[in-house]
Amino acid sequence: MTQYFSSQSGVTIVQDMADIIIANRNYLSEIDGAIGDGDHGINMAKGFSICKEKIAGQEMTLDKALDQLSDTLMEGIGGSMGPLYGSLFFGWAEGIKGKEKITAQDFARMLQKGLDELREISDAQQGDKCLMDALIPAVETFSHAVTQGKTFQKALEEMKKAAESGRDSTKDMVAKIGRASRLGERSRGVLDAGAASCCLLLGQLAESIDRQLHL
Amino acid sequence: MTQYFSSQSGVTIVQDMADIIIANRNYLSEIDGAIGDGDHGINMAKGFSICKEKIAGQEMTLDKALDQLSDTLMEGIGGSMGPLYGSLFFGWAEGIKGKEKITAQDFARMLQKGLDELREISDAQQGDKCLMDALIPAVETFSHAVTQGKTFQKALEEMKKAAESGRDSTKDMVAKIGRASRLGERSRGVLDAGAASCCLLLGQLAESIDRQLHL
Amino acid sequence: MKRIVNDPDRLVEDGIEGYLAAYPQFYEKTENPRTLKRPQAPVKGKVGVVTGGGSGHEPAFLGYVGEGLLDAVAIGEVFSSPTAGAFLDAIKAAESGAGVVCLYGNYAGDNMNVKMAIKKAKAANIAVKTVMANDDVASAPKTEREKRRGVAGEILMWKVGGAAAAMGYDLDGVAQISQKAIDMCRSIGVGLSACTIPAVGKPNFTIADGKMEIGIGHHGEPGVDITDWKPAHETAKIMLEHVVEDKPFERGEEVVVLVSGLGSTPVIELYVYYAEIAKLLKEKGIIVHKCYVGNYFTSLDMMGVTLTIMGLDEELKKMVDYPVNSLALVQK
Amino acid sequence: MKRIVNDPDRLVEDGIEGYLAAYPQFYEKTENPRTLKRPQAPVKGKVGVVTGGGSGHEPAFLGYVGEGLLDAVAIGEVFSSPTAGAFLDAIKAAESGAGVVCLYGNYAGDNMNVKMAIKKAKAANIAVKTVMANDDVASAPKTEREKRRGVAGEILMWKVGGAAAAMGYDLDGVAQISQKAIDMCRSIGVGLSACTIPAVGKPNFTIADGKMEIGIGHHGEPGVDITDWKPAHETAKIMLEHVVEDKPFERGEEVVVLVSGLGSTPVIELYVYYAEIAKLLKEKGIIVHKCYVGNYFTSLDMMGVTLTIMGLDEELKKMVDYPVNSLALVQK
Ligand SMILES: Nc1ncnc2c1ncn2[C@@H]1O[C@H](COP(=O)(O)OP(=O)(O)O)[C@@H](O)[C@H]1O
Ligand SMILES: Nc1ncnc2c1ncn2[C@@H]1O[C@H](COP(=O)(O)OP(=O)(O)O)[C@@H](O)[C@H]1O
Ligand SMILES: [Mg+2]
Ligand SMILES: [Mg+2]
Ligand SMILES: [Mg+2]
Ligand SMILES: [Mg+2]
Repeated sequence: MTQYFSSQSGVTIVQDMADIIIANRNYLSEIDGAIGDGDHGINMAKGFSICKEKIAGQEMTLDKALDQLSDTLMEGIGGSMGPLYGSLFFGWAEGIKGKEKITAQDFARMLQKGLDELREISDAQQGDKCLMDALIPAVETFSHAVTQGKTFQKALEEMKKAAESGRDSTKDMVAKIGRASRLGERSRGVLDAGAASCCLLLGQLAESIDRQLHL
Repeated sequence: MTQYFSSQSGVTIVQDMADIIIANRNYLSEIDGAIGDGDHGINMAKGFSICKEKIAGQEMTLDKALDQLSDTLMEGIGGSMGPLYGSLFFGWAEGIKGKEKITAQDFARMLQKGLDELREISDAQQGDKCLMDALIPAVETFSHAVTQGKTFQKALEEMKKAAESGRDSTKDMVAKIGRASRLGERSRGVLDAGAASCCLLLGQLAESIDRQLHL
Repeated sequence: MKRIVNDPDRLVEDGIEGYLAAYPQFYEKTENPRTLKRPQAPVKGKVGVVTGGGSGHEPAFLGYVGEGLLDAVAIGEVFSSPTAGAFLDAIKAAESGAGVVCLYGNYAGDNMNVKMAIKKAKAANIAVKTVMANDDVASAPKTEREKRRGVAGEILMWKVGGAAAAMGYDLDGVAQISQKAIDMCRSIGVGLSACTIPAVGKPNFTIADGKMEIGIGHHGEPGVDITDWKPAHETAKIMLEHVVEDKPFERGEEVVVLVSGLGSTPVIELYVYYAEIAKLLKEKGIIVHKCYVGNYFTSLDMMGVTLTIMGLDEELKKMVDYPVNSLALVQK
Repeated sequence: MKRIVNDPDRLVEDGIEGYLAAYPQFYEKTENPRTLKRPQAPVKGKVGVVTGGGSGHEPAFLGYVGEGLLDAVAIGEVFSSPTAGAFLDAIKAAESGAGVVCLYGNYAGDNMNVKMAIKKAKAANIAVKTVMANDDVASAPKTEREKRRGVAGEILMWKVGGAAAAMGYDLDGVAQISQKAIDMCRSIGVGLSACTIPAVGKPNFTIADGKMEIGIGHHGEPGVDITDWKPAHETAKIMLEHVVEDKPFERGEEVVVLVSGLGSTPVIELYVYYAEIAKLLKEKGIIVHKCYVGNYFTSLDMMGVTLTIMGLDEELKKMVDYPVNSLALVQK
């Protein structure tokens, strides 16, 4: 097992991400339906499908593939999710631009750059009941694990867990952002759709990279 | 007891007719609601109220008062009921025009002239589930009674009964005219609103004249 | 109560007040509170063009009062014919000596009230001609066209009659071309949900969930078929077939297409629908000279759409293209 | 399914096809399927005027493309901001060298997408200014005007900006007067029933029977008060007070009034409502220079009404009265 993976596997990794979103189209819409307008899975699946088709059969580095994903979401989804996930993936791409081999340190930078870009267009905080609640703990946990000298694989595993408990933490929150915030107390008791999709994406990313590390 | 009544009592008689319609506003709308659009009582009460106000405190012969009622309905209601009842009352007024004392023979002519006028604008037949089902038997019964030499009072009583059983006969009919005809078989089982209002009017008329005959 | 009304029994009175307050450039009172005319009427030397009908179809009928269109309108209760007096006063308001055409729709109440109004107008020495719209193909078989209801084709009849009058046609001429316009028109409607008369407070019929009613009338009159819901392209095809076969409209023929929502159907859906109609007409080689897509003739808050097609000759084309300036229709 | 659609996920695509088929005199494609422009755009020497927004508000936004109004529009999914690319392509379609104003509404998605589009437009050397509408008084307190949503006041902002551009104002001038227009605007909405996004198939919120929601947003955003149903004159009064107090509008001030239905409210009810507004304004001594009553900015099939009032100075008055020729608005 290596401590880096090749950026050449970009198409595979991004297609894995697309597949997990497409597979969860209805699940995500259902969550959004409880306190939102029920379109989260629809919008996300529409964007990721378009991207998957675009990159199919190509050879691309991960930064190129993420750039493609970012562009597609921004151009194919619109709404709020286009800019939000578009910025996140644009940041990820920036964080590993030009790298042929991606180490845990590189990956930590990638995650951090993604969060930075996202914060450029969103003021949302942890606790607002949104995708930040899955994303921020995941980014922090991964960095922390790397600083502590844990293996890439172990750090990914911890990141995935952090995203999951971050997602679960949204259940008891009152939404402070987005459409659900209109419901006040009534928004408590169900998961946040954006946190759920973000958790799916981070979990799939961890698995896909783990597979690369085992090659 | 006399065998005629004075045409001078026009305002009283027409006001009685107005009162019976106004008192049955909701009843008539409810019947219409079952297989029509529920506005029959509303439209009728609106027109009769306007007329009642107009003639209040005046001295009018019955033909004049009926003319006023006819005009008000035609001018105040519109729709189908304006012309239908407007024509009926116009015919009634024509039938007794200029008479100072109204005998049973005069009254029979009045009823007949009303039906003639109504037929000028409506092709509806007995059996169509409409106001004709109350009106036609009433007109025929009154004439028949008079021909047989019965008293004015007795003829009125029989007219009233005929109108009532005519109204009741509409219950088992399938509507062939008006809005209810769209329901086909589903229109069976309830009274017709127009027959109900017509029956109320004829019944009230009989009572009001009977009172005059006793003066 | 989901409605913006004061006393629902006074909906029409209150609405008329709003029209007068909002658009004095289009509407002026007459002595009859149920008759409005345009400020310019009667226009000297011009044949007067009037109509009338029940309320609840807005912008019809009032919206079509204006230059190159209607001179006066008689206004009824919701879904109820105006009185004979209102029709008569509309005729009087439009009469400048050249006579008046009354262009109305084929409904029992309207027929009776117009008939009575005409009698009185003639007694008052006004020359009047009537043309009765009967464009709704679903309301009676072709062999009984005289029984058919008038629906959104009335707008095109007014457009043509109004233009002819503005162009100086005489009374017979205006009546004839209005008659030609409606003879060239065929319409059909589809309903997806019922409407509610505010004074009644509940729908006066129902369309079951998942169903649609083909051939429904403008007051919820029964259609020719209650089917399962169909996508726009199938709905468009069914409706177009009814309309095209009835006349029939032929390959190479030029037409006007009018698509109207029935009230609650979002406007974007009318465009989804029109896209299908345009495609189908192209396939049939029928040429759209002009189209109108919008809420032109509604049925309170009914969901659904109506399709009207009018065949054109050179004369009708000139009338359709003639400028108008009204609340509901402006053409330069 | 009470809707006239094919695949509800393709509602917007299908709708755009309909607009293009129906009105080629108003709409032309760009390279971006989600951006339409008017055939004359870019107009040489004229500042370009563009907007964009989610679908479901028809006739907004597309209906206001035309002479004296908008040059190009970016089109989003139902109730969803257009992409940054669509905004960028609208800007490009309108750019003739004199720069472009993007006049849009204050929503999270639109803000983000416009921001990104502007960045790219500037990188492509296009001078762009933005004005963000925030006329909805119910969406945030006066002290936080920057948080308020843009609603039907956008139409008046487009009207003014479009007229200024047509009259030859330069980029700064058009931006400034558009800003002034929206600063002079205050709006509020009332909802009586919820709307349904076709792709979702059920209402995404509810208004209980017998209740109304004062201050509701154009996508069902929560209002300031859920009250028992009130008659039109009380509803009008409550709404007018919110709007008048907020600015405040003063005795003797001249204004434009725009009353829009939210989709399912019968048009006659909008006139019942306007009659009340006109009366109340008269009492307050506020002078209506011009009014618009109709379905100008809807929310799919929501029942309800919005009220927008814009204060006028001489310059704004000229802009409001300037002729326009678009699908949704024609003024001579
Ligand atoms: N400003 C924001 N920053 C971060 N996440 C946000 C923000 N606004 C909304 N979200 C996320 O977006 C999710 C909803 O996405 P989606 O359903 O696609 O959009 P919409 O609410 O416009 O229908 C929410 O569950 C929340 O996690
Ligand atoms: N052509 C007709 N001739 C006689 N009576 C009729 C005719 N059409 C309708 N009616 C009567 O009118 C009644 C309904 O009246 P109303 O509710 O006031 O009118 P609408 O059906 O237009 O709402 C019916 O019950 C029927 O008796
Ligand atoms: Mg959503
Ligand atoms: Mg959404
Ligand atoms: Mg009735
Ligand atoms: Mg009725």
